[in-house]
Amino acid sequence: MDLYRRTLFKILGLTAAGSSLPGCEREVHNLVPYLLPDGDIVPGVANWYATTCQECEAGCGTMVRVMEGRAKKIEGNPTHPVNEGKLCARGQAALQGLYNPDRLQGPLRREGKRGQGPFRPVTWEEGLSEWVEQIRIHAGKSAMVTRPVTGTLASLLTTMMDSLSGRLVMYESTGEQTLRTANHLSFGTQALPHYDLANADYLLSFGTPFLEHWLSPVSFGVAYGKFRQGRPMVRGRFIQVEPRLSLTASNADRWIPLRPGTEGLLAMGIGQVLLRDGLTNLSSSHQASFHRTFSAISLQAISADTEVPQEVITQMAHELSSANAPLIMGGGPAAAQTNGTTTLILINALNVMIGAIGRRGGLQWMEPQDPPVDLANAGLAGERTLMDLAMEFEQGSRTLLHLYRADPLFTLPPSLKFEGVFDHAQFIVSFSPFLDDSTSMADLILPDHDPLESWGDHVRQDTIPVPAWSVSQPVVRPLYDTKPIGDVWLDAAHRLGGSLGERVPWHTFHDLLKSRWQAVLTKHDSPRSFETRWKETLQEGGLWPSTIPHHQISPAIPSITYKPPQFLGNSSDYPLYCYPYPSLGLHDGRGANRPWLQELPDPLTTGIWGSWIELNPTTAQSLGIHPGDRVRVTSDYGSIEASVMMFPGLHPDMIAIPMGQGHRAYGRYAKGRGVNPVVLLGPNYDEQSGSLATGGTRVRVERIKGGSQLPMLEQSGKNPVFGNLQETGGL
Amino acid sequence: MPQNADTAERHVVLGFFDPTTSLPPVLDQIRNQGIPDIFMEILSPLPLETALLNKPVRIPLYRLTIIGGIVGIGVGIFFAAGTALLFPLVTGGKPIVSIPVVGIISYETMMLMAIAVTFVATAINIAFVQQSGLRNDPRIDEGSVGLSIQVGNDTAKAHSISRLLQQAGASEVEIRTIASDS
Amino acid sequence: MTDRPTVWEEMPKINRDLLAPLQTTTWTYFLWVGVLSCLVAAGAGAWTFQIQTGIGQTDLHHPIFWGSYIASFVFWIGVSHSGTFISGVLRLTNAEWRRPVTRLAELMTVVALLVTALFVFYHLGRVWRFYYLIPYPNQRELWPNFRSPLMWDATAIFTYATASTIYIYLPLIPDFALARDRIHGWRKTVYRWLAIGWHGSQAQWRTLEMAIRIITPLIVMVMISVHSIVGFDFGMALVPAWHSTIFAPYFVVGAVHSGLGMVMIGLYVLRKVYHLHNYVRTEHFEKLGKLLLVTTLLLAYMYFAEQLTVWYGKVPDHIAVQHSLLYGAYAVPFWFMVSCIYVIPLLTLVWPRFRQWPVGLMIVGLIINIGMYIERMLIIVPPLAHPRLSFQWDEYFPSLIEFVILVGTLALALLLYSLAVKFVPVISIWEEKLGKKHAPKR
Amino acid sequence: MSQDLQATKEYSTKAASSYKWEMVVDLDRCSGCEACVVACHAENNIRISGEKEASEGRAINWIRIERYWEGDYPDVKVKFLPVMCQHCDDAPCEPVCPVYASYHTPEGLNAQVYNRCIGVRYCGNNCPYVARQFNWFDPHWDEPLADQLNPDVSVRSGGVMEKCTFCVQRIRSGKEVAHKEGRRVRDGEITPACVQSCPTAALIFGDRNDPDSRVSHLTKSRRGFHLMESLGTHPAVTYLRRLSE
Repeated sequence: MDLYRRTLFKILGLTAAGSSLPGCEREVHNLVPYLLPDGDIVPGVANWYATTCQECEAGCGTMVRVMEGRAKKIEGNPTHPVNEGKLCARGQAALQGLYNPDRLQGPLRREGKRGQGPFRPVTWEEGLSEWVEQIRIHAGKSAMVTRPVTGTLASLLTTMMDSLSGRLVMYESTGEQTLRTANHLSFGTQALPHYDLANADYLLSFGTPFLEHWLSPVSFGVAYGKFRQGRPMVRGRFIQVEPRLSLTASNADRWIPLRPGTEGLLAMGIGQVLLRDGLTNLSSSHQASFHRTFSAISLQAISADTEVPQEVITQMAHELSSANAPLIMGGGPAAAQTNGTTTLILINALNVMIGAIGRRGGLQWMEPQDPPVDLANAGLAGERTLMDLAMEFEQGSRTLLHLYRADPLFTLPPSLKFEGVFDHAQFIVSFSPFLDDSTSMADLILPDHDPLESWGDHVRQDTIPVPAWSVSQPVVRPLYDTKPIGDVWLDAAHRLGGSLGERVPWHTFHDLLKSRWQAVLTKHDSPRSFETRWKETLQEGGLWPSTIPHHQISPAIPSITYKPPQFLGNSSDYPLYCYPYPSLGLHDGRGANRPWLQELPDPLTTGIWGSWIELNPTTAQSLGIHPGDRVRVTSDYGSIEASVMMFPGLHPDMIAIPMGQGHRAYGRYAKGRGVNPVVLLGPNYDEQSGSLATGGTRVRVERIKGGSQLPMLEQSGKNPVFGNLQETGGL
Repeated sequence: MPQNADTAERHVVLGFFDPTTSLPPVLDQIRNQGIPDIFMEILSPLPLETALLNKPVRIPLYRLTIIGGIVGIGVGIFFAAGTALLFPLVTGGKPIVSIPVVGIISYETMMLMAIAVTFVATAINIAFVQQSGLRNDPRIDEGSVGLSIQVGNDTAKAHSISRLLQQAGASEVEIRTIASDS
Repeated sequence: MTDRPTVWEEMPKINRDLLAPLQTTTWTYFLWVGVLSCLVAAGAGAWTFQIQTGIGQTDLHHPIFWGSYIASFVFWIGVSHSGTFISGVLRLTNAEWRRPVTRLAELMTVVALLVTALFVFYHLGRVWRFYYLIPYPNQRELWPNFRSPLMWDATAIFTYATASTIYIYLPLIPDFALARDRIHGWRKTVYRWLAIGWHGSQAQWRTLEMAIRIITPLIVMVMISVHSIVGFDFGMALVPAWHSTIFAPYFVVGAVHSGLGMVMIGLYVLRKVYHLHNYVRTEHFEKLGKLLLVTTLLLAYMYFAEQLTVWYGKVPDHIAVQHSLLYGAYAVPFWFMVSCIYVIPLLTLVWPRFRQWPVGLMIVGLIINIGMYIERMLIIVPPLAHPRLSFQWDEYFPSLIEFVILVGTLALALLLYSLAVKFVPVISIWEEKLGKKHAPKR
Repeated sequence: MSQDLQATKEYSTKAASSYKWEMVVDLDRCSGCEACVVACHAENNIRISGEKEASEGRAINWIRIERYWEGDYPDVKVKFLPVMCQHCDDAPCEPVCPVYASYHTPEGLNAQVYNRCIGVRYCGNNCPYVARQFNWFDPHWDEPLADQLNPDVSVRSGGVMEKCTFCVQRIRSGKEVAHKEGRRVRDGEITPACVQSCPTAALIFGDRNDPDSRVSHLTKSRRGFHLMESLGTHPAVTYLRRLSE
């Protein structure tokens, strides 16, 4: 150990000398005296580079600390409007994507049967020419499934797929497709509003996991801090309604559990009370239609169905009306039912009733902006769209599949039969930097750089008060023989030649990026040269106006009828609702190859490095199940086995399972660990948005032989008693 | 008996007595031969209850013990207080020189030094003091009492003492001659 | 002179009897030593493995940072109190019956102390840096921190080890001389050195007796301080149920309790193996049995006082530990321990007839030692397993590596003792003779 | 005595100091999102324990979010308590170390000198906050994960105790900068990794000797309390009570 630091310095010093990175670096060769306390060590000098986090779609601005040519730490960019200098666990763990031991180190060609490997390293020339050859063979029959991308890369991919008459599908399992659909129907705009939590004084949230992964968790985190303690004399009050006490719910002043899928009904009840007691400030023209919509079901029936007492419903309505700046949000599990869109429309209508639209501390939209770079016009796809794609492959109208950082084989339930795409596709190319479950089915892998090695940009024009146009820059030299996906597509365009080559005359993605930004920067700020402005933009991490006018929305609340949620599986065979939820660290599974995130305790169960089944203790008792017992969870579509954790904050008719584990591939930390709960889910959709109702499957739980102690941070979890606080000063 | 003219010789007369024999009269006879108590020694397999010989004690052992103890206290104070003052690091809000600690450490080092010094003094006493130049005789431990008399290089005296012992009832008498500087 | 001729006449027989173990060795002895050596080798292998791979080979984990090694450390220190207590306290009180027992007990002291020191090394996370504990200034002119109870411990144990080695050696000098004259071969040379020219002169006897008289009270004081300081290791800590004033005296009494139990075993086994019935008589067992009864009652009284205070005070931190003992995760070992060290000794030793039965007393000694070992574990583990932040509550059970090391070390102790028996007369020959001389005729 | 040694002695022992580093944890802001945990791992080269060691209760966290359940369904409440080394002024862990691996700096930090530590683990027992973490084995990073390691922070070998340092390397470099510019460290200029990352700004760090620092103001808050105040350890971390109905 004593020598480790010295050798580290030595090694890093050498690599730094060869580094081509911008900025001057001072090499540090101090020998650190053996017995010197750490406080005495004079640290070396580090450089910080601004870039953009790409771990989720929020697009937080980051600063990467680079010493001796190695990225050391990622922190939030203090000036960035999304995250204001803060960063979540997943964003910080992006370093373990860069330095992941299981990264693909160069292009690979499949040798054996598809899906069984082995892969043979090939040169880029071999790989690219084979791929271009395949594009030619499958002319007009290309398709690409990618994680959601924005900005220049999105426009390049769109252009390319357009030119090849291909189909571009951006998919994200937690893409809140339902929310977008509901908002479109309610407010007539594609853009999501900015929920002005920081200035609200009362928050009623229907299931939104805004402190975990919903939309932009870091900006919500920042706002939540202000909501609670950021203003003198005002402390925001927060009510969360959902069947499982999530991390977000655990922060609420009051958690109101209800029967899964009845969030819309509860919203209807609250609206009913608001209307009944004349607590809305709706225009008289609206009154009638609202009355029609909200009085369809009696409060008594609502209370019985939701299991929320009438007086609680009334109380919530009165609290909403007496608050100065109440705010209502809906999403997460509330949207993950067959009636998700309806539920969210009802919630939106409640926001209209309390006058939250466009209000400070309410829902705000910014004036539509002319983005500096194209917004992707492909948009996000729901599961239905993927099913359409699968159909096209089955019919043979699509034969060439491209994958980019999307793992549909892992994130989609097998009951959706998406693996048919992999059976029918004649050739599969993946640009993913890891051998994930889907990429291991590929014929050719052309691995992308890590985001920390790449140029790029990110456009964010909703859910925050001002638009954020962020840039990413390489902060370290590429570790391996990988190529950025943009370069690869441009190369392909030139190889394919013809009009395509003319449409994209750039040779590298960096050139393309700069040319896009040249247009913007010269437009926004003329006097100085582009190069100066570009460098400043890179230093700052992007471009964002300080303020922007609000866009006035006139809500169009459609007259809707409440639909009860539909569940797959009858209640006698399958008595329990199944709720798979994205894990805080691993999210939908993409974090599973980062040891930091595997070792990051789930905040509520404190489980690490594995999967578990959460059961309400009373339910467990009635089933004769004890903590740590192994159980089998079965639905009509599949079954999984895992150990049980007691979870007092769970609706007794429900089980919850974290997502993110159960990979068949994806590197040493993820492979074969835990179970993937999506195998339980049946093809149950919210028809309006076309997204999968992940909460719409029923299951049964039975105890099986065995049982093992789950790795947990909480040691007392090994005892059947739950921890209680002692001497913490009345915490 | 080998004789060596180059070195001075000493004669030791050793008589073995039955333990029931009363020794004081014998000792008196030897004293009358002009041999002082310091040249006599009684060997026994057990400590005898009464001191039959009158020999001066140079330094009482307990005094050395006390000196050792005092030195030990000094060592303890140095360890517990001195070393802390040499590099005064604060730990847990405790004083640099904590009196109870000094007490505990000094107590232990005091005991250590006292016992060690006592032991060393004892060992030196046993090993070197008043050596008669005789090895232990196994017969003593078999149940007899030995009386040894150093007579210097006076061979005639040795023989007369030897006779005297035989007359006094010694079961066996030996005269041993030892090269004094060997 | 009031000597009884019989004592003097018996001397050749006493010499023969008591030196016999040194002179004759049976094949069973070699077998025994062979088996022990294998166990020791296994323990050494396990320790090597632990050093190579890390202290994590134990089942220790936070917040239970101390476990079986420290428990064994405390246990063996306790065993070491047998010799000092019996020969020291009984010598001070002039209890004549001590004579055949002292040497055997003192030998236990020395062996137990050697073993005790080993446990400190097993326990260290970086044992290869053990010398940081030695009081000398390092490169940065920093000495060890004597404010740490562990340094008190180190000082005290060093003192105790030195003192008890001296204390067993001094009365051995005449016996070494005896052996020197009667045993041949390489051992003769060693005995010659160790006998430092002893020839039984009155001057030597006087010096020796004086030295023993001076050292005896000192070593009793050291003994009490040593186990008090071991108790302080726990008492000084803020850990719930450790932070208690009774720990120092409780540890001293507990040590004597297990030490006496161990002497009972040793006495019985040695008497049986070396046919020492003439020297170790039922009378000795009975006396030891009475002492054991006293320590049982004393220890039970202290334990009760300790637990009663916790129970009545109802401080949540402490009560959590007590609950885990009385009816929680540690209830089974706790009640087993209570039976072993309090109930069984009390119910048996109160019967005068039982105290006449050496086999029974030996078994009680064994039970007490098993119980005391568990008691050491229960002193250390449950409080650590119940820190004030209940989020961190945990359990602990020694790992296989720990067991192998513990067994290997027990074997080492037995081996050292067995080897010592071949080198040192287990009954102090001259003291036995002296005792016979003083004893009234039957 | 060499100059270097002289400097060390002065640094570790000089009586009066111009800074006193303290932290405030606002439980009303803390959402339990654990961004601090990863930030700490990244900054301080905290080992990756892996599933086996983690299941043995040996995962190392310098800061952890303790979660306490209260009540039964449906009136269940959860309380989060971020616990890190409290840098007690009268730290129970410090005096028990026989080799001075743990000591108190004049700036109020509870320092742990890894190279001195021999792993007796007494300090770990004696910390009522269970803040001290032990390396039961040598750490291991699969290549090239070790490229991420922070060169300002030592990698701890097996057999060594470690714990939160308040990111002493950041304090040190912040002080260097201030010293070069001939001024005191400004409030908020030095942020430990956890404080820097905390989205809800539940963690606040600063100089208690500066009466205008945020930490100085917040510690006087009526919501303030110390963990296990009755033990008299005088922690440098002040918690602000979470408000509830």
